[in-house]
Amino acid sequence: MSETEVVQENTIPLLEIKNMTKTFGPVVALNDVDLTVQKGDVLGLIGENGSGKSTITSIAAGMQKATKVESMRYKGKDWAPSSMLDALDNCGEGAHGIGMIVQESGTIAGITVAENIFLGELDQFRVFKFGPISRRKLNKAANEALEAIGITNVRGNMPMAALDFQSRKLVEIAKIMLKDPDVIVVDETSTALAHDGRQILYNIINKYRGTEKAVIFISHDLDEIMEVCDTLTVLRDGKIIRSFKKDEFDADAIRTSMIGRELQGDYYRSDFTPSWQEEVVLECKNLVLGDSLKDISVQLHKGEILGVGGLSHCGMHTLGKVLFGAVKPQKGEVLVNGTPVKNEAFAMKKNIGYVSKDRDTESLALTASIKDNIAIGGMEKYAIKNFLIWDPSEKKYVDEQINNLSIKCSDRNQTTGTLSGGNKQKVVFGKWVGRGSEILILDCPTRGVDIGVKQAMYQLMLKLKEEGKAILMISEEMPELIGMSDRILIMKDGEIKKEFIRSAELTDAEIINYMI
Amino acid sequence: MKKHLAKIAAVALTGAVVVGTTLGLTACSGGNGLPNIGDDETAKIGVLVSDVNGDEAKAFRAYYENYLEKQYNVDFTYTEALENAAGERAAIETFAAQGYHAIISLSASDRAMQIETCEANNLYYAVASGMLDDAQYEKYKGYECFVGQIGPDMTTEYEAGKAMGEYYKTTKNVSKVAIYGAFIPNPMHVYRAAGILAGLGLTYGGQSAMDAVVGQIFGDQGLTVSKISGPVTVSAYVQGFNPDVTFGEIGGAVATQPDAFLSVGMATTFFSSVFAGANVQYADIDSFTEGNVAQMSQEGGKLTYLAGKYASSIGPVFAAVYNAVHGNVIKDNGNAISIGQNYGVATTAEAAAKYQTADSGNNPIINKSLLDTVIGKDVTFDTFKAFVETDRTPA
Amino acid sequence: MEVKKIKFDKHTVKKLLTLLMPIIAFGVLIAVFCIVVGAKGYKLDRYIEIIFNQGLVLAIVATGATFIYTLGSFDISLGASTLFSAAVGVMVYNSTHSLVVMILVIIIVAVGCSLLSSTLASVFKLPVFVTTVAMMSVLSAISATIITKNGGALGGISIPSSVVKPLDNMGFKIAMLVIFMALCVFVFEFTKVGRRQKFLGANPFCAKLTGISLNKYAIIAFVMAGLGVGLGAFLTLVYTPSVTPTTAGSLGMQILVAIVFGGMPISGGPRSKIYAAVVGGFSYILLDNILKILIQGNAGYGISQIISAVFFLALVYVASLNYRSKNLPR
Amino acid sequence: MKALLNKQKAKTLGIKAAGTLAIPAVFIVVLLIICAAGGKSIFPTESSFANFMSSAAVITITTIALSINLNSGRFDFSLGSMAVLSSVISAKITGAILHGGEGSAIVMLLLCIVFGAIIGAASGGLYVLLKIPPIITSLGVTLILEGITYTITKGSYVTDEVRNASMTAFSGNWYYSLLVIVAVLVLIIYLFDFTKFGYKYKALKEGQKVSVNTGIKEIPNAVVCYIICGALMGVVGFINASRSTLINGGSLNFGSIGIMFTAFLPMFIGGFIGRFSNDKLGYLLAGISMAFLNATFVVFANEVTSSTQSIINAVLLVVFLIYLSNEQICKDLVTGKLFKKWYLVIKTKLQDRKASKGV
Repeated sequence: MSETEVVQENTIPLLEIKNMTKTFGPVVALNDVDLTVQKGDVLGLIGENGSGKSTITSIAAGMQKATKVESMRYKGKDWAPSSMLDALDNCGEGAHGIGMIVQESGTIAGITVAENIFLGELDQFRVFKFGPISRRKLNKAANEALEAIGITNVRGNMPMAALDFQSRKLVEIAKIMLKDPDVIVVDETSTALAHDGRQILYNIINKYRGTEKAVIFISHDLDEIMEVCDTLTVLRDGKIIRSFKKDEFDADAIRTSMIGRELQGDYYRSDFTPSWQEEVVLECKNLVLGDSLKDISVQLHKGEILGVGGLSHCGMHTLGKVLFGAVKPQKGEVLVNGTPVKNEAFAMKKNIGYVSKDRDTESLALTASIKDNIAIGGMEKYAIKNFLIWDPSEKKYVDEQINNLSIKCSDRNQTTGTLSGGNKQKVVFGKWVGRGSEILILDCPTRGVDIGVKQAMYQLMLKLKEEGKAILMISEEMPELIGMSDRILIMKDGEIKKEFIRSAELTDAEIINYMI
Repeated sequence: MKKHLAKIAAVALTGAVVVGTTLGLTACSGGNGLPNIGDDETAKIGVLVSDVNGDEAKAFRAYYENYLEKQYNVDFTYTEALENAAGERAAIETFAAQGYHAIISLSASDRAMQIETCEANNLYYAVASGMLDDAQYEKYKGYECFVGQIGPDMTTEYEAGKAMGEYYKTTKNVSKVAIYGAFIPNPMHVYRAAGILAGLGLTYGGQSAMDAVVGQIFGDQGLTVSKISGPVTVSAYVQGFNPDVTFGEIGGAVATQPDAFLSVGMATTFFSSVFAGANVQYADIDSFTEGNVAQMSQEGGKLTYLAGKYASSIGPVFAAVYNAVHGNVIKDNGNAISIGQNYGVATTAEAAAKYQTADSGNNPIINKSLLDTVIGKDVTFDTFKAFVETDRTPA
Repeated sequence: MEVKKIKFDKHTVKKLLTLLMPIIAFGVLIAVFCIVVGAKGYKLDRYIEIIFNQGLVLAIVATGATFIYTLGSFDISLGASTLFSAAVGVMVYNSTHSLVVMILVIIIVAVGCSLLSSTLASVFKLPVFVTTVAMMSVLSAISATIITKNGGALGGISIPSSVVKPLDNMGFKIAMLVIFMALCVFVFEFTKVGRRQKFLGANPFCAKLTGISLNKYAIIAFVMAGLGVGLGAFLTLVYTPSVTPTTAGSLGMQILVAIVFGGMPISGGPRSKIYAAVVGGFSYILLDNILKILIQGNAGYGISQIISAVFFLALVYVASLNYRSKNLPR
Repeated sequence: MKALLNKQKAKTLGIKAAGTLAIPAVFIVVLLIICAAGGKSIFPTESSFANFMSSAAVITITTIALSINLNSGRFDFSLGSMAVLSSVISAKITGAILHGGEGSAIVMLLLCIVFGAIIGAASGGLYVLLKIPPIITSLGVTLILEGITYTITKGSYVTDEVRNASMTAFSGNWYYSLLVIVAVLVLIIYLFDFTKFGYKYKALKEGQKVSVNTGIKEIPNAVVCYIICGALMGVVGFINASRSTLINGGSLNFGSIGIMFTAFLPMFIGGFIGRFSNDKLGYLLAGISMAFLNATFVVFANEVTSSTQSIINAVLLVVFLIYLSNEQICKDLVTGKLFKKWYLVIKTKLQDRKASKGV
């Protein structure tokens, strides 16, 4: 901790946590952690999934309670917020508390923007004391709050559901900023934002830098966090491993302290030679679907890793679903080995596998066990006459996948919802790889997955490629597209703008030009 | 492992039940004949009821439990409201398992099954209301357990309706009536309605014979006003009880300004205040309860004709069963007894009040001293029949 | 397969309690029942037979319904379709005088009703529950009309009791229960169908993206429920060869109570248990009978119902201890 | 520019009004035509209009009560038993105090609301205490409330306490029912659309987890919902008692849940109308429509048996749901677009076949 204590000793740190522990049942999320946030600091928190970085900040921001803590002090006073609203509001002198922009959506789709912003503090809009609440006043205040951080295209009376993902995130930011918090926690927010949205966020962060306030910035993205933050703290397995100052920032060193060991072997592919076999296994012709797909034709070859990149709403996620037969295009067709794909079941029969971007709702049944989730995909493999299930052969099949992917779990009956992000994704892979999928459509396969698992995934993809399987990888992360793909298709507004062939010279900047 | 534990436990318990039941089956298959108890032993009688909260049902119950139980060495146990035939069978079998001697039935879902179940379980059986139809009676009259049926049969129901109709046609000289069919197609109510039409001298679908009219009402699931013709106009017909529509219908019926509203049942319970408000006299077939008597006597009450059972009318059926349990099974030429019991009728508040007061408290119409004349080892069918058929209208 | 020791820490005990609670309760109820019946000097063997008869139809229909509940939806029309198939069965017997035809027709009608609900719901994308509410009113209305029109003075329709008398014995009924249970357990635990249904209940979106068609499996679930209804309707006729408009009247709601009583989660999914209906159904009937013996008299009915409701809530509460969420459940 | 804006405003207002009134208007016009065709008046007497009004009140209020919890994913079987129990208790107390004298109706109405609210609070309290799915809690609560009612009434009809001039005056005059409807509607709209409670309710309904994380306390909100439901069902219990002049205290084994099923169709219709304006207004219009249907049933009582009535109700429910779930298809069907689509699909299929044959 000594690194961060360079600041003069007479200044009280903004936030000071001592010996905090948090457990979820048998899982230890935070183990006796200390954290100090100084005034003016933009502090980065980085660590693998389940390292505790979101947990500690969410406790400070009132989302949950610590299991045990020696002391938590904010501006020198004891700090135990009962809710997020409490953390924002109740700090003795006015509202200058801690605000957190959370990772998963913190807004409610069914109500208006204004209601979202002022949820929980509607008293100020009463027509008279104890009177009704004035919607006009409410909307006006919301518009002002949005304009204050530079958002002009979203209005208070809009239904939240009508906004895209980025705008919703921005509303959340406006909601937090309205309270003029002295500490803001930005938890994996930037991944949801496009260029203009990020700019709004960076503007706010820059305003805080060097003032009496502070920012805690949480991200997976090493490059971004190194650029934005002044200091950096690495967590692993619920413990603080090391803190870096700006001048100590070094990608390899940070990565090493994140996973606790040197990364053995390659991270991405080591070669830069594009390669695939002649045979086209999956192709689509002239797909049209609303604004998402405008005359899209793609060919995927045997033994190829085809990357599809773009901004979140460029249509690539829809493309993945259409290729799997889950969404019907208005025009055009999808062919697997020459036969049209009718629906998901047919696609599976033809050995196509699909890993959704939305893991928790589309790829896994969280309330079911690991066994249930893996077994459901591979019944053709072990069911007698593709109908009868014999318990021991099912278990054997599942255990094979668990071992092959080294899924960390107490046993195969563990509930999937209790696993970490990376292990959840391994379960998803187990489901699809285990059944012998020849064609894999992977939509953001490493989203929310920590580096260790990421590496394992990449190596697995490579192995599958070598076995002659075809992989279509949809991703929002440039490095992995460049690092893994034989070809990269860049989509924008439902169209393919550019195709790149694998090469050592390919850079982010070159690709991003076609995305925005 | 834990999952298996649950499965094993479930299988084990289910197995236990199955084995237990199979054992039970083998244990009870040997019959030991119908009961015959000594004088010092308590006669245990189970009473099957489908209605536990109607006025009539409660009056009957009070007579058995509050009066007869004190006078005789007998123990009555009522069932809960039996919903259907399955409930009736379970109830009879439960009484058997509890060592009861006889069943008196006031529940009519499936009489045939009731008799068969009693026969199989060695319980005496008697019907106190809603009798078997002719074919059923022919089939079961020779059953050993079947003591008999003593109460209003379907013809009685028809006659009760007919008497009501005649009263309004001849005595009250009505020219226009409305009819409330209560829970038609409930058979009892169908027969009463057919009777009312006959009493008013009306034909239904051009026919006037009881069976023909009844058959049509069942087919129509109610009365169709346009099929009625004859000297008296039926200006409206209402049935059922659904607050969302029935009160509208009754209101509409009252608006046709009938001289009287003739009901086959439940009229006081459902509509007394409507009739009072509209100033329409009405007739009902129910029982001589406080509420009904009040409607006949009090100011604003519009009930002008009431046919009904009095609580102690189920005395005789008790006597027959009590005798049977004590060894004197009264038979009519070797067959089960079948005696119809007519309704009591009151057209004045005084008459109704007599039925009610005479039948309440400690001195019911059929009291111990009357009943004693038909209880004993040597009571014959003829004595019994004469007793049941005696007119007991209160003086 | 490696053998794992069960550690009896707080967590495990809670889990075990959750899992075993319905079965423990069933065992306790059996014990209490035996004691009560014994203390009163009643015939236990006969009583057990009565309980079995009372619970049989409920257990069978509810076991079939478990397939629907596993998908996370429920069907409130099962009582009405039991009534309807039984009524049609009686009509058919009386015109054909063939037991076999009657049984076939009952099963076909029951499965048909079920299929109608499920296709209505799946083809037109209707909420299953509300569809079954509509089915319930239609089926009971039609049945009542059929029965009262043909029943005449008897108020009900019936087949000659001699037709089903030979089947009215414990051996046959137990066989029916065992066969149907075996079929359900087989489909539920040992086939792809059961696995897929549980998965659909757990997460329909994920199931869709795993190539599992909700419509197809909903239809299969409703067919299984229909089989249960058909068998239940037939056994209703075996028990009492007559049908009145009130036959199987409270069955619809009893199924819901029985399944929950037996430890089935109302949301379906992976924790669904095929034995829940049998355990819950018989527990419910046992409890009812115990209370009937202990509390007699007219006023007792209300009290008994309160007690059994409290028992029901307490049982579900204990069984849910392991699945407490921070937020209120919906 | 301003004129243009006003035009725009007028247009949206027009769409709103049309969407709001379309279904009830069409529904009622059809019913009126049916009545006219049968040569009958839908309100032949003054009392038939009073019946219509009280029927509308019962349906509307029940629908609102059902929707409050159902929209939040809380299924409640106990509505009917709440209505019965609150009215039984209130009738007994009113009868004991006033002996059917003047003011009985208003006293009983107030007591119904109070006891309904207390019962609702107990039910909601049980739910938040046990934290088991509300549908299961409501099963238990229904049985308990029925049991209590049965015990109080000994299973009989309660008649004497609700048969007096005061009650008859209430049910016989349509404006009393109207007054109750208006009061309930105003209060409910105020509570749900203009108070903090209402805003929080909506937020919890739409996003439970986020709302809770934001610091909204869902337990008091849920309990208040149950209290409101209870009070509303108390009102329903009162109106039912006044128009039927009796309360059936003998329902056991879920005999009381029937009233809930009658509220489904108006709830869906109301929800649909709510898209264009206020959903509570939608429930009212739907309630009025259903009351019109009942009035039509009354007019044709001799032609339409109660079995047919329940079948008609069920079919209407299914048909409306089919419309709701397949709105676009239905619209296309009406405008003929659907046939065009089919035609195109078939045409391209045929062409494809020809083409493939050609190869």
